[in-house]
Amino acid sequence: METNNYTIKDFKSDQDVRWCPGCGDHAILNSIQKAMTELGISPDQTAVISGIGCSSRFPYYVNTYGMHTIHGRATAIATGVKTANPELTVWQVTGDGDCLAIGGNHFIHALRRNIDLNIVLFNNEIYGLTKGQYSPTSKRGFISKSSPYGTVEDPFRPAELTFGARGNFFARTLDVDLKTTQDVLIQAAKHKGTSVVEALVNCVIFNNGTHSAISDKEFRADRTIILKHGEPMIYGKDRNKGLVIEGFNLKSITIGENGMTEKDILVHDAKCEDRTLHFKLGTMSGDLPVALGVIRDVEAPTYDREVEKQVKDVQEKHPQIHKLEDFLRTLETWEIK
Amino acid sequence: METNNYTIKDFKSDQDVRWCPGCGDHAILNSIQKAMTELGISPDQTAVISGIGCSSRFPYYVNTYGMHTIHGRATAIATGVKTANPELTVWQVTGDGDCLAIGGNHFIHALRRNIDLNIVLFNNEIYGLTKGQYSPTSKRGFISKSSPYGTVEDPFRPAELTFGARGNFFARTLDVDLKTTQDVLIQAAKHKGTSVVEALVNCVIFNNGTHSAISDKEFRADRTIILKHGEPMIYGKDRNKGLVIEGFNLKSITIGENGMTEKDILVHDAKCEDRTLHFKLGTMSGDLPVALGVIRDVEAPTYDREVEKQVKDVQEKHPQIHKLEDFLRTLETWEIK
Amino acid sequence: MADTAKVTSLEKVVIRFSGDSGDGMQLTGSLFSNLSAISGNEISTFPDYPAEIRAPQGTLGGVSGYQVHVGKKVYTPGDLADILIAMNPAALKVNKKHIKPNAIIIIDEDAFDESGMTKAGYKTNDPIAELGLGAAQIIGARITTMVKASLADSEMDNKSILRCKNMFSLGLLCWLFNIPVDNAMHLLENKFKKKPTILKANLKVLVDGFNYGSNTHASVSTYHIDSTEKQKGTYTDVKGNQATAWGLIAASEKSGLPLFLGSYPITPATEILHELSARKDLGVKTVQAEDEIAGVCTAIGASFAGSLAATSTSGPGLALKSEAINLAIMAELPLVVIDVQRGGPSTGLPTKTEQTDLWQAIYGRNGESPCVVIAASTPADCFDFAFIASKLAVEHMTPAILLSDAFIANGSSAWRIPNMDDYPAIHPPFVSEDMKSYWKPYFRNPENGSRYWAIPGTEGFAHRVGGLEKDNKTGAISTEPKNHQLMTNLRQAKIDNIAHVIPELKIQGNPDADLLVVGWGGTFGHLYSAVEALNAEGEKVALAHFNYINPLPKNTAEVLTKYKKIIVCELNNGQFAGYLRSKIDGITPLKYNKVEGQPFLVQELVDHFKTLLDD
Amino acid sequence: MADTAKVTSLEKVVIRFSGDSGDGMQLTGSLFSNLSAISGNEISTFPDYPAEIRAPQGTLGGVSGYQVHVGKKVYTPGDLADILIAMNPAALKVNKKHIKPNAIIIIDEDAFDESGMTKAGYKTNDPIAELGLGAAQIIGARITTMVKASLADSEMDNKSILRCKNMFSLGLLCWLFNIPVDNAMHLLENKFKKKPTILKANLKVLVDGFNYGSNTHASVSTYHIDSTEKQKGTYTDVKGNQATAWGLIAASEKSGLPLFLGSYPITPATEILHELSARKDLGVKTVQAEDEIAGVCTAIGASFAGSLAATSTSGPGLALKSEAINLAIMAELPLVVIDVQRGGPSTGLPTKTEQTDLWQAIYGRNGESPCVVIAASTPADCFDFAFIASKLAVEHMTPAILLSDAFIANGSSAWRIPNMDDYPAIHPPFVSEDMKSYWKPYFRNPENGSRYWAIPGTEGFAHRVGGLEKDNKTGAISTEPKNHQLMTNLRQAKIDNIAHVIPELKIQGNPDADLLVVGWGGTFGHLYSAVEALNAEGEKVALAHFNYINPLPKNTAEVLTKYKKIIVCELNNGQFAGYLRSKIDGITPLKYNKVEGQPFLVQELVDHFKTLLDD
Ligand SMILES: Cc1ncc(C[n+]2csc(CCOP(=O)(O)OP(=O)(O)O)c2C)c(N)n1
Ligand SMILES: Cc1ncc(C[n+]2csc(CCOP(=O)(O)OP(=O)(O)O)c2C)c(N)n1
Ligand code: SF4
Ligand code: SF4
Ligand SMILES: [Mg+2]
Ligand SMILES: [Mg+2]
Repeated sequence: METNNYTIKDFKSDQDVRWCPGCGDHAILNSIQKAMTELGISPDQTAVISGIGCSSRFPYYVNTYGMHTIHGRATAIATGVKTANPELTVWQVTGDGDCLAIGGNHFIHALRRNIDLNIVLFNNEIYGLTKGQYSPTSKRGFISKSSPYGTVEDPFRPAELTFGARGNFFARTLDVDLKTTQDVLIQAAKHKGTSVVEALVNCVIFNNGTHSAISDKEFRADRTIILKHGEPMIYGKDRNKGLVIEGFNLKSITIGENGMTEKDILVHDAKCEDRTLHFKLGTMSGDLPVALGVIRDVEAPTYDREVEKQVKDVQEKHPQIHKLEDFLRTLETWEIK
Repeated sequence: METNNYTIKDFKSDQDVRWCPGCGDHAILNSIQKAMTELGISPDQTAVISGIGCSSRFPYYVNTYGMHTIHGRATAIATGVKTANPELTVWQVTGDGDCLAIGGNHFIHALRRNIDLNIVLFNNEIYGLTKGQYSPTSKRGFISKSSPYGTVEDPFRPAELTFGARGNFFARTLDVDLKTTQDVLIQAAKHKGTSVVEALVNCVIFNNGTHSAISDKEFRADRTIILKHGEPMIYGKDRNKGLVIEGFNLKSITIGENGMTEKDILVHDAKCEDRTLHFKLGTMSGDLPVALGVIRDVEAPTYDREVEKQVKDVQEKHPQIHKLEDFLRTLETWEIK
Repeated sequence: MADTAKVTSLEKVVIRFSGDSGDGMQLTGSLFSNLSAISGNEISTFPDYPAEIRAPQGTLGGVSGYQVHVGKKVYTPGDLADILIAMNPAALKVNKKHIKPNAIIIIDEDAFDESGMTKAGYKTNDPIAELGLGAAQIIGARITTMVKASLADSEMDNKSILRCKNMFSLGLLCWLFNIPVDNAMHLLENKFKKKPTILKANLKVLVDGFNYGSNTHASVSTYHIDSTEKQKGTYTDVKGNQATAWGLIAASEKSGLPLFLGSYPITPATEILHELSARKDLGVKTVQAEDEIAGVCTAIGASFAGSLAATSTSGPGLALKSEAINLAIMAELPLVVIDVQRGGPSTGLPTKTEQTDLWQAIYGRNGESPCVVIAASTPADCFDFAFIASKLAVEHMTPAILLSDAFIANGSSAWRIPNMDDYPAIHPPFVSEDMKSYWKPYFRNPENGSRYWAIPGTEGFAHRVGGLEKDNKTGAISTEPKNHQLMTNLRQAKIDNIAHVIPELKIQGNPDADLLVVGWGGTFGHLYSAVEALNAEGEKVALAHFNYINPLPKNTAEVLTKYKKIIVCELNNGQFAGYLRSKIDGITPLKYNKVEGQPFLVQELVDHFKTLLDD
Repeated sequence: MADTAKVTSLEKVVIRFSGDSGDGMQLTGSLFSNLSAISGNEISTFPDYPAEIRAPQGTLGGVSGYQVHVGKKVYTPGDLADILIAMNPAALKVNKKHIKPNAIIIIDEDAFDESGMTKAGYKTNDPIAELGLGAAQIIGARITTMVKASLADSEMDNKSILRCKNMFSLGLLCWLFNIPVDNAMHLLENKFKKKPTILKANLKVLVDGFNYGSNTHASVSTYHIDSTEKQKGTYTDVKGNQATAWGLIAASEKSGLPLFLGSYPITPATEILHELSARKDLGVKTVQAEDEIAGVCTAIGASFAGSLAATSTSGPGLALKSEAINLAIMAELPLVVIDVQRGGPSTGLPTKTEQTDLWQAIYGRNGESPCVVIAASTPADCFDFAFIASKLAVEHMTPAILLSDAFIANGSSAWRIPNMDDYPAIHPPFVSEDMKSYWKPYFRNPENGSRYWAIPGTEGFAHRVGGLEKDNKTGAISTEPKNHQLMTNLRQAKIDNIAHVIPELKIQGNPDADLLVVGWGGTFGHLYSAVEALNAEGEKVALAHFNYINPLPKNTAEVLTKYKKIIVCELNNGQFAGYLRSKIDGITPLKYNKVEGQPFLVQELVDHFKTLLDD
């Protein structure tokens, strides 16, 4: 990490934060500002791009270069920013509607290209700004203003979609878990390539408690697991549960029961090229704990740097062509004297 | 299958087929017409929806109801057709550009919703109609008119994206393999829910031979495997190769070598709820054979029928409301006399 | 208003309810307007939601307002309020600019404590002086205290008790306007049928408020608001967006086509989706699509499959839908596109009103791509125009764009529940059995130039349509130059022909006017009120208000060229004026434009027109 | 043409090369036009690609054509050809409608065998009679036979040998037009530098063709085409799409901003993407995006990051981009949007030309959203207008839409490689160090109303922009009514101001005219030729051709109102005419419109104008 003299104040803008009191977005804002401080990259070298939604108001609150764009297009616009200037650190802030409904295509293409963006996906399973319609992450049967009798469609699971689109970095965190949030944000920022951090946030107004089955204090330790690269997958209030492989499936066991010891427990490998296990870890639910932390973190060539490299390579191969006129004179021409 | 008296002629329109001689699309057209004949559903109860691209000219050639729409939107339009009238059999014909570039978002959302469409994706790894630009399925480094120095991005793998978007039916076939094509098309049509058939087709003009490493007669048997539900995964010219599981990975073995027998070989289970193995099978390449046939075929509630069901349920719960006026009179009203 | 007689009769009055988001002022306002309507008044209301979804309590950002105009000849929610109910200091501050100088202001004195004053950012502790409200009549009441006392014996917790404050002010208003408190009680009984505890508490507080007025302020003048002779029937209060949704349902019933909506939420159009999603009882199918493009595309698919298909959106969404609308133009499929206009460009002012999508609706597509454009002008007539848009779309096999706006979409007025027998039939131009031998997709009805509709499932009519130009006879793809010209002309003629089936332009006000005011869409109430006011003052002013935009009524040129002085008034920079100029020779209209995200004020129009009449 | 003198001098001549897709007629045509240009002729060419990508050999669907107009005062590729080269019976049939009755037709007699005649669907075996070409002069040559003989000793296979047939016809034409065969040989040597076998064969066949002409047809009249005094310099043949791409590069160099293109392939705009993707040698970055929306959005992102950012598309793509263009309007970021118009609506006639996106470009966005709209008028001036669009976009911080069309995009003309010193500087309005203390995002240059540009990475200028309305001073989100009106006005004024920096409208032809012809964009060549032709006949006709559409040149009203009779000619249904009427009082222009996917014919214009002059 670069040494630096930035404090969190350098990343706070002068605008009042206008989210509802109790909205989960506040905590993520705070964590991103902390992560930015810790990363030590100048606010002037940082761009924060967002779409439209409650969460997408984000850029106004950080004192960096920023653009609050149009609904669903943040990924495409951020791709332009980063490709044009790979030196910039580019964050993208987006909601479950912004990113996965209208913005779905740009999202999967960014992942496929592996453009070096830090995408923070505020998933509250609702359209907050438009006052409460179901989103592509709302659970089947969810009742909302636009689904008064419950939805009849399955939600996307962001991890699954990310991997389906060849994503190389995926992490998950909870609004209420400040430490994990800050941790994964820093890792996401350091990752070269598209990183997706799914932040499970609460919308107190239109979808209060949607994540409480895992985020409430009383359940959290038993229903979530914080994955760390190189560490065994242990979790639980008493740190006595763990994950093991059974065939092509994952299973939760209790250490000490049925002869299980710590050694039987899987060690998390976020750097593994193959996505199979990440896929499974990213979609755990039901009897298995929901995975938090960095699930996958694999390096691969990034689009922005590859474009830059190709430009340089071609230029080196044509050292005689510097200006348009040089090029035009390589064409079939004739002289009028 | 319904008994029927249709012949392939009933599914041929009077329009001349205008694809280039040697284009892989011809074979798929033929197979779809054959599949339609075999399925025995009336051409009048069938709608074929396409976007724009060479492949998307398809509807003109089949004598059913059809709509040649706009680029990338076939999935959304087909969704409307099927939701409005679930009784219709709806085929969607699309190209790798139409479906996965501009149409990517509609594609993943159709899969998530599981609307009962038969999507046939003509994958020639090129934009044919616009005369040869790379597509989202072109391999990294591919040289085309719009990538004169080679692309710097990884392609989508349609199977992977399908599963990432929670798809429940995926099959793959080759233009040159008429039998498999017809087989998988019939299974796709019978599947309730979104089915994706990836047809690897050759564009003789702009991307000739892109699939020849697996489709050429001399290699095909050794470099592809035709998966069939309930059958062991055996392949090879001499039918002596097979797939086995090793950890979280698949491996190709030779029967008789290293003590391997037919019994060691995986039996294909296309109906397995969990996608892990389908994911791996769908993305095999390199040392492993490319999978043809139906890779996944799992039933789940379909969007179109669920919408219909919800409407019926609600209507049953409000037997007194038949017309708008009935409803309006349930509101807060007052009389002026 | 400053009369001292015991009961003053008023032709109309504007009342503004305001308080914190949690204070229930939207409900109070709508209950009051319904009560007035029951008494035979005309009503027009408009909500003024806070900018933020949940700003901290007591702050300026959290003030929620609801303006009600009741009486005779009421066409708008009113410019400035005669009466303001301000439940806290923030509400008073925010609404200062919305009231008349001599307004009556009812405040909850309890809320004006130090904490309340601080949250609202007052600098002194005399809010009246600080805001310069010297001319106003303040009716202060310790509402909070009284409500707490009133419900002290109830089992309710403090929070729930405080939620009843709004009923106290409703009671007070009933007294002030001589509305029988029984009527109000009756409304509440209906409203809270299923919540007896809440009902009981609300009734008690309501009556207490009423009694407080008659007891304590017995000497104060009260009012009676004039009522109009209204058509007999059952009435309800309707918002523009609801009326739009219901108009589509009506058209579905009249045409026999199932209704399908493909939509993506966007302010201020989302309620159309909400309303129709809830109407599964009437068989409506809705798809909340992944984006606007999918919204319109699912509708196009549903139309192809034989539904009455609609898509609802606002400006940015219409931009996204424009490519697909052209597919429906080319495939000649019926499609209703509803654009509830908001402040632009880009995301702009999403919750504010504007008429700046007119050009986009008329012109915003590639190629020569004419389609129907019509505009609704009041919350209630959104019903009729949604119906008409559907009728035109279906009978002429074309997209029809219906322009609404945030002002009429969110505003409400009383609406007589129509007898659907009074509405015209809608005849989908289905292919008929006898056509089977010769029919082709672009075979046309010689009368109106519409093609015929063969719905998938119809035996023997399998055919293909699409976005490429087609041969006018065979329906096959064609790039033949003359055919393209012909098809271009046929598509244009089909739309132009519609001028024969829509009503002619009518002049309101004084037909012999010195000034013709021209408007379109949601500004009707303001323009009409201004014209009426001037004519009442003896000026000669007329109004030509347009609901039919493309095509224009066929007598448009004839009517407009009669007047020497014409002024086109719009909530944009002159889009309709430009359109008229491009279509009609010999007029050089003046313009009155406002792009503030706000409706006109009747007064500003009256003032401006006067300067023109003085010329 | 029917003169019998030994060498006839011609002012200009139109030659149409046609044959099967595989016959290389595009190449032959372009070589011939370059040869003419080298001889000092003006040139204008237009390709006519077959509808299908690879139709069966010898069929009508597979005919590929290339029309060349060479000589003096050449402004279009010509209406009808004086000379047709038809390499097979299908080519003859397809091109019948493209030639003059008395044209010279050169045919490869070998191709007119039974198989060839059948594939082309002839009913008799006398093609000339069957097609009614009695008035034409047929020059038949057994080209296939002669080419085979000529290359009998080469090592080449039959297929490759046959590919050289086109060189035989080129040689024949060199003879017919007295073009030194050495010049042609020189061109070929350059072209096939890296393919010596092919070069050798081609040279041989070329010379054989030439000799065949001079030997066998020695008695036939040959021609000399007049040349013009051209500006000295190095010339190349340029297509509109190439010129557009290069104009952007020029602007990038002049502004010091790196060039970025975000695009999605679409006919007929794709070559701009191709050309710029290949220009990595000049540092250009291109993103082939996943769709049009991403194309424009990546460009907006790149613009925000400090690039000269462009996006290229055609009509349906422009529709898709309209929402995002509005973001650039609101955020006031420079953006060049290139729309190469094609036949619409919807997918329409993708390969054909039209001017039907004008309204969409001017009006097709939600809200009051003015931006620059300009149009190129020839293949070569696409360079200048791409440059100018960039300059206006950057210096005024606005999107600028450049309208091109399929006709000029695919057509070519000779182009003098410019000295970039002759082009004006482009000054991006960067923030300066001294602004740091007081600068806010919407702080404006008082002279032109443009805001200043602070590029990420610039220390001390971190700021936020976006699509929501912003306070004109602080740059914070604002819904304040007066502020919105002010910002709306400021955005409009910024665009209106551009009228001061663009050239005034100039009249060509006879300024004292009885008829003023008005046009815009890619119809220039045809309109100018028609006007010239009429003036040459002694009529008094003038031309006002527009490249600047929004804003209009500031003397537009002044110029237009001078003329009693005005006719606006467009390849649409009257979009520019409507726009002018909506803007300028006191004109009631006539209209001449054509929506056939084809350019005007000079002759039809001349004929039509004459009827007006006779009135
Ligand atoms: C083109 C367009 N379509 C629709 C909208 C309306 N809209 C704004 S935000 C939003 C969804 C917000 O949901 P999400 O992205 O989950 O953000 P949240 O508010 O929940 O943080 C919608 C539908 C818009 N502004 N623009
Ligand atoms: C809105 C829009 N954008 C772009 C195009 C141009 N276009 C037509 S087809 C196509 C891609 C075709 O590729 P694919 O879907 O793979 O079909 P193929 O021709 O290879 O069968 C493109 C870019 C268009 N017609 N419309
Ligand atoms: S509405 Fe929901 S998402 Fe939006 S600010 Fe409030 S709590 Fe947060
Ligand atoms: S261009 Fe390619 S994809 Fe298109 S028809 Fe020809 S061979 Fe098929
Ligand atoms: Mg959300
Ligand atoms: Mg393709």
